[in-house]
Amino acid sequence: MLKEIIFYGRGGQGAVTAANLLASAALKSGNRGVQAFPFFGAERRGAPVKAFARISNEEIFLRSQIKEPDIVVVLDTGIMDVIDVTAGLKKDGIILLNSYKKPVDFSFPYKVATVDATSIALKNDIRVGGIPVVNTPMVGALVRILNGVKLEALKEAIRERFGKIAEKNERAVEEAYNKVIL
Amino acid sequence: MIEKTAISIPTEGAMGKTGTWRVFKPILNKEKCVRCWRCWVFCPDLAISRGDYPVIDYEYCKGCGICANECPTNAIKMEREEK
Amino acid sequence: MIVVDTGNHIAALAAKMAKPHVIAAYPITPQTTVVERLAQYVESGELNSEFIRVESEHSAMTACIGAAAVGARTFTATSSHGLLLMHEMLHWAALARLPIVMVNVNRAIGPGWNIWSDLNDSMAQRDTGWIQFYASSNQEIFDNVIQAYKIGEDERIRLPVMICYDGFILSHTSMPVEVPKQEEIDDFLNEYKSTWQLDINNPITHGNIVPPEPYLEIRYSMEKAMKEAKKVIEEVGEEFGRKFGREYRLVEEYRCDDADYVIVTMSALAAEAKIAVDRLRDKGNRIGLIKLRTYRPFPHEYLKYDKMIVIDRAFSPGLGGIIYSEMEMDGKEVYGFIAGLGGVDINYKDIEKMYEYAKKGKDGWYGIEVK
Amino acid sequence: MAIKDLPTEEYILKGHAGCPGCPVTIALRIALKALGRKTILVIPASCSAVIQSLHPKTSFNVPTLNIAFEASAAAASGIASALKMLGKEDIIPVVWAGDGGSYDIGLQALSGALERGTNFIYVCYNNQMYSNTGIQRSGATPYGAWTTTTWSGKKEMEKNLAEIVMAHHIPYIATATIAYPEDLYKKMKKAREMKGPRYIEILCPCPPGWRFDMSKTVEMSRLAVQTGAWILYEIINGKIEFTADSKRLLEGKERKPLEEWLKMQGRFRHLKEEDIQKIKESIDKKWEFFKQMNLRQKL
Repeated sequence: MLKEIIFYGRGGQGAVTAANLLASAALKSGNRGVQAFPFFGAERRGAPVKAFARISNEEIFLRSQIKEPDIVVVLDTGIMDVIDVTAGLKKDGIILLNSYKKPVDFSFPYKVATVDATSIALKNDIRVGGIPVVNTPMVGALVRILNGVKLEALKEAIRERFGKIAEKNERAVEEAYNKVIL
Repeated sequence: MIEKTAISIPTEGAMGKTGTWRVFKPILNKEKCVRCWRCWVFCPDLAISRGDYPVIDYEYCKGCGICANECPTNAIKMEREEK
Repeated sequence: MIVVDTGNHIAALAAKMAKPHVIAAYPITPQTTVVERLAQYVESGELNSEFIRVESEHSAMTACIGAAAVGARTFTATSSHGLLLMHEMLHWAALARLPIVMVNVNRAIGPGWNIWSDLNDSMAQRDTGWIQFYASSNQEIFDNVIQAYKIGEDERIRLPVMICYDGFILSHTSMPVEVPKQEEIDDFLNEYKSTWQLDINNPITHGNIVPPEPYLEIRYSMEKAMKEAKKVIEEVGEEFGRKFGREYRLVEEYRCDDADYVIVTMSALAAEAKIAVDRLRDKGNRIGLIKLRTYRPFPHEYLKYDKMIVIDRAFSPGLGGIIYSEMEMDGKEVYGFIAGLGGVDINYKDIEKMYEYAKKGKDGWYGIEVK
Repeated sequence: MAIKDLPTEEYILKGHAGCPGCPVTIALRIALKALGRKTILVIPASCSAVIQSLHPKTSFNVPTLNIAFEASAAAASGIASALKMLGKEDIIPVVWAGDGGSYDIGLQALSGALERGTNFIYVCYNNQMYSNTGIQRSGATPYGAWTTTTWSGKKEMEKNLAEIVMAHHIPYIATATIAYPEDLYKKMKKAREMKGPRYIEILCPCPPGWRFDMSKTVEMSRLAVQTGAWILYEIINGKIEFTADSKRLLEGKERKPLEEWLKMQGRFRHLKEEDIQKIKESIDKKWEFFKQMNLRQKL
């Protein structure tokens, strides 16, 4: 089964890294086909960015962008003023939002999940240049929603990638995994 | 007829309302403000204009915090913006 | 008035008579005397232009782009490695739709250094979006430069134009050229008016980041202009004929009417090939010649003969002769010869031999594979 | 002149694509206040090509020509010549290029345009690296600095483009930085009123590239001057004058410890004591060079 995920974020929040971490964790969890790629735009800190991830039991031959995602992950809800994050989302799709609010506070005709990733990032001191980097807590929350990707696999992927700063990211992931509201 | 080439027209908000990029929001305390206009001159986003006191345009302020950092009287504070 | 002078001096004279506002050029053998003559025109006051003595060909093309972007008519000239150095900016000029006119004196590419005729320098620029003319005589050099301004500046086209001719074979050979009066040229060319320009009263930006979809449209618009150029080139060639007595089309057809075989080639070789055709005709062979005047746009519609012999003074390694490779061959017998690279002298007798080889079903590298 | 006396006219529009806390936009904002509307900007591949925002919109409100990375000074030459021929010499072409486009790939075209006496202003906004492509080293990257092509710190000293420009003997050369907006404005204004080639280099501390908090952009710029790492001066027809805090340092005021500036930047985090010593020596040498130049002309 193919699962397609779009991450919407802003330059500096780590959307592209989030997609990569997910792909790597998915592989470690036994999925044969994984894929992560950014939409290369004029990437600036703060400017809207998009990243894609695919997870499947089989090798993936798709090389095009994701048009009909199963899940959209919104790292910054401010983006929703300018981008329709539900565009193409499958009927039974899920929206995972970085927000302190509860899912019921949003009126999407889709399943909504929320996690206050910004607070988690700030609490664990995950910042670059003053910007809270919310990618790891968001993936932590996502793993909770997704079937077939294990939290332990995600932590391993984080350790491989981050070295010294892995520990605080692992904490953030765990916290988000537990705090996500479905 | 202008043939198709990469011509672009000056537009306010060419990248949209960049205020949505913000995580921290500058709040001005007029009582402390001495109107030195350092916040105005250093704003990379033209989000502070000169009225009687500095006027912050939250539609476009990206929340970098230079204004708060450069304010000699600490009249500007950066506050977490809940979303 | 008839002038006897070298191809390079004739190119400079034509450029002068088109009255460019700005000339930016860098010397390179065998183009150098074009630049020298233009500098002389400007310094003596005969030509009221700004002459920018740039430090490289890359800058020559860039300066022309800058000048054209604020609404100036421009000219430059180069050759070989100079043209290759410009390559990036050739794309830039065409995508910016700036009708810069440039002369390229065809010369081989090193290493080792070779200053003689070879069309690979300009043919390698085929995908840059420049209209390309190839001249077979000094008269054609003159006439093409004048027409280039009218064609490139036409509001249906707005593309840069390159006039190519063989190094030394034309560039340094004196031939008679009929030169119209300045008033006649002024009358033939419209006053230059750009369709877009950098203007403080309308402060547009040119060339910032273009997303994929509009980029596709910009590219498509170039292709439309190139296709339209076929029509405009013939219109302008016809008007030129009415005014000056020498009519031009995309190609020149010579004794093709009842021909069994038609030779297809361009530049100086095409002039030499006329002699071969005449001599072969005298011996009873039904043979004709198509001289390509433009290489971009490529005049496919004229290359419709059953049996054609293509002579290329350029090649694409791993593919073959370049004109040959671009021919539509369905149901046709086409023979391709690669000949005269790096200035190897090719005369009408060689061309006659190529015909004889083709009749026997042989083709390839003339002098190496077929000899 | 005080900050309040700077013109309120703006030639950049709100809602552009610059990073939050971007020094380049601050510099360009102030520069354009001095240059005025009769300006044509020429911009090579660089952050400023992105800051403009996406086609078919632009955030720049003066005519702007984007051009290939190595080519901006040559484009300005073409524009200057065309403006002369078209009787529009009241308009000035201004190149706005980064250090990559100036120190490295654009150096040949710059030198050519200066030598030809092109009537233009060339501004190099120096953020000491290729920021736009994601922080690679340039000829302007200082010794020891981390970049994504110098992971263990740059092994070579930076070159100094203003000194190379000096060898062209042009009418006006100046350095500036954003923390001194009046100084930057005055220099731009002075350059605008002259003829011939004019060169201004503006130090622009880049938060993502230098690894510091985006609210500290101006502070970082100021500290660069106060520690002596960046020197503010202008050279009018060969005569050097120090300006703002650099003038005070020349007159004997003590430099702030360099460590204050270095330690604020993630790119220098790994430096060892001997590296810092080496940077200090190079700064001393730079000061000695300019002091000698100052003394020579006083004799």
